[in-house]
Amino acid sequence: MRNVATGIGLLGILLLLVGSYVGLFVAPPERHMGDVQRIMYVHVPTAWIGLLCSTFAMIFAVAYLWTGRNRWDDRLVGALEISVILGGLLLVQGMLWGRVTWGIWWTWDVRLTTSLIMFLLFAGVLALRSFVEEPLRRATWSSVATIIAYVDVPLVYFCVRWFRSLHQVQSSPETVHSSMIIPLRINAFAMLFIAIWLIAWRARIESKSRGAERPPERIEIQGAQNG
Amino acid sequence: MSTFQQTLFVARKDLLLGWRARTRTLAVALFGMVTLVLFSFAVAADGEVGVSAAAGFLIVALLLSSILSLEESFRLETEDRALEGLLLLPVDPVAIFYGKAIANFVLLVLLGPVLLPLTAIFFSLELDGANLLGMALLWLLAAAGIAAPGTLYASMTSRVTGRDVVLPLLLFPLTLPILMAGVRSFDLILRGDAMSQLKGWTLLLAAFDLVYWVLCGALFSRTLEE
Amino acid sequence: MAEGPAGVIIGGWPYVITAYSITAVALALNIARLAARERKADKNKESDSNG
Amino acid sequence: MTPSVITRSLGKRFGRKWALAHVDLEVAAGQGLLVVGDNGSGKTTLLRLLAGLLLPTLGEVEILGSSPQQPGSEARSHLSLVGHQGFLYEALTPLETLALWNRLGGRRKSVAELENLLAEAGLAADRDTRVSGFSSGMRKRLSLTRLHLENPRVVLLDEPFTALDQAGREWLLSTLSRLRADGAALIVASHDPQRAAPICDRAIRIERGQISWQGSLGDLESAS
Repeated sequence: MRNVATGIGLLGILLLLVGSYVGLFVAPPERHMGDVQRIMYVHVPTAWIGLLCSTFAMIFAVAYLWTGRNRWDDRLVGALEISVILGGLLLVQGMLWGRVTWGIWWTWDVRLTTSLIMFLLFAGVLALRSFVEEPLRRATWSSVATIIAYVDVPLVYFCVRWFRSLHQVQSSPETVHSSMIIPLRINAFAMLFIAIWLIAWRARIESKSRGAERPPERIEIQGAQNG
Repeated sequence: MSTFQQTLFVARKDLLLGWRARTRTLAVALFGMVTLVLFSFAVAADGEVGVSAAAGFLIVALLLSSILSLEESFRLETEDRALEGLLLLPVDPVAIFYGKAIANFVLLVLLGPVLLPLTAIFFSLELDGANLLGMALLWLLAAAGIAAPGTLYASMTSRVTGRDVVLPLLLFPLTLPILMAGVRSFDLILRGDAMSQLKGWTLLLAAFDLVYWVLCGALFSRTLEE
Repeated sequence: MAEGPAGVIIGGWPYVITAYSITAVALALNIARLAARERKADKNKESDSNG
Repeated sequence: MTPSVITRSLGKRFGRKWALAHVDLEVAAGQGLLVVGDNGSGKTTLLRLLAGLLLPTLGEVEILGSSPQQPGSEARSHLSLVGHQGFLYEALTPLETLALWNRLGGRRKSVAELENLLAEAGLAADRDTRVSGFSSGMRKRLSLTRLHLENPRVVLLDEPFTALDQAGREWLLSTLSRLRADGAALIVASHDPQRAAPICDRAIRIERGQISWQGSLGDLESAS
């Protein structure tokens, strides 16, 4: 199991290198945005897989509350951490892209704002987790908080879209040309594999640090038996 | 005693406690007022700018005050582990959640009569019967949207060290839809609803409330497990 | 950012490289962090079985 | 007859530490069990598990044939726990506190009956004073009135004699012997075996989360 996960991870890293190489040096520059558009080959997969990981987190949270099995909590931490990391990366990449194409680091457009809120929501769950020592509490609380955060995301999305609709509609990137699809797909799979590997790894660490599954040896009871 | 009666009884208990500690409850309202004053100086909001900023200030003041109010509600429960005492009784935990959420909702609504007129004065809003009614309705919806997740999260954070940081950290991003819907609809009420969007925002707030009152009530009893 | 004749953005390579590097560094740091945590967990586990 | 309280290989882990392990207990109706042990040995954890405030990591608890974790179970409505904390709201008066427990617990005692309970506890004069003004002894008395209110069939007590004066201890002992005579099972964790002696028949000692000794109260003296 462990070797399978590591294998997937190594495959993911390899694919990421290949995909990024193709994206950076092989794919043609885009018509309007030129070379800057190459950020997309890492940006879009980050967004997809980040969203996927938070969906995993939601599923694991429900599974934990349903079954009460620790292994779901282990996976939940993994998924939460990866979705926060990818969420943070998404924001940084997006800001770099925005700086070049729009000339500004930040704009309160729907996707940016929703990504930011999502990042804050899941980072909040991790913060809550870090404050709770007791494992049973920590597991149920982070499951509950994950479910609520996840349910909040579509609401935030609709609100922001509506809220901002009066002001401006940000132009979305041009429809994607077929020669750009290949590096995009490679990197998406790469990110997916890396995410699965990291979730599995983090889950394994969490289950190790949980402590002995079995109680200490039974000691002999002194004195008279039930009288 | 049915779950419904238990709910009302818990809510009554919390409101009684709020009344007994009314100086503290008043202090929360005062805190809300202070934030309003701070905002008006932080953003030099006069005239037309003031009108458009007022709605935002009002909702943010509500959000900031809600943290104090929610923390207090659970400080009373954890001081001598009174909440545990209730859980030992044959009470449905759902009743405890909804009872406390209702009481917190009422306490937040009560901030309205303090903060709303003050905002009107500070930012020279034109209030009349019709738009007051609309604002009152929206205030109820906004307070409800904060009370349900706020009660759930405050019950968790009241039992950890570092609660002062965690509660706003969890609650503020979550209540962003309330902020946006509240701000936009207040603004529409005050400055005219040319494209009749008000109904949409109100429905969105109501949907948010519905989702959170159901979801948080369903999840609350699980957070009590230790 | 400079624009070419047809409105095409010229350059921007530093931004592209930064975006890729930050992604790579973040993933690498996370991998290093997990490795360190695993070592620590293994050590704790040993002390559990000895104690 | 099935015992009122049964635990089967009960274990509870907090973090990396097993606070309790391999606890097999049976306490029959009308029996009193004294639990002794050093601080941190697991006495309070045991009582909280029995009351259903904690979920067992391993094993199970059965109180009057059902699990105390289930809300609304038979176990919940027939057990009382008096712990280190009094479960009191500072801003309520004793009478309001009793009314709250009475109503939420689904019991239908009249106000007059509640006032009687307060008088028995020696709190009649303070019935309208808020709990925040109470001494620790008065708080203890108030939380002990729960036993009268609930007439439990399983009584769990964690250091019940602390903070009480001579009269208070006698009042508590008479309450407990009455409950025991009515068929309640008593489990008392105490550092003070002499004080609990009149209401207990058996004793166990807990060491680092496990039962290390069990026997009669008389033997406890010689064993330690």
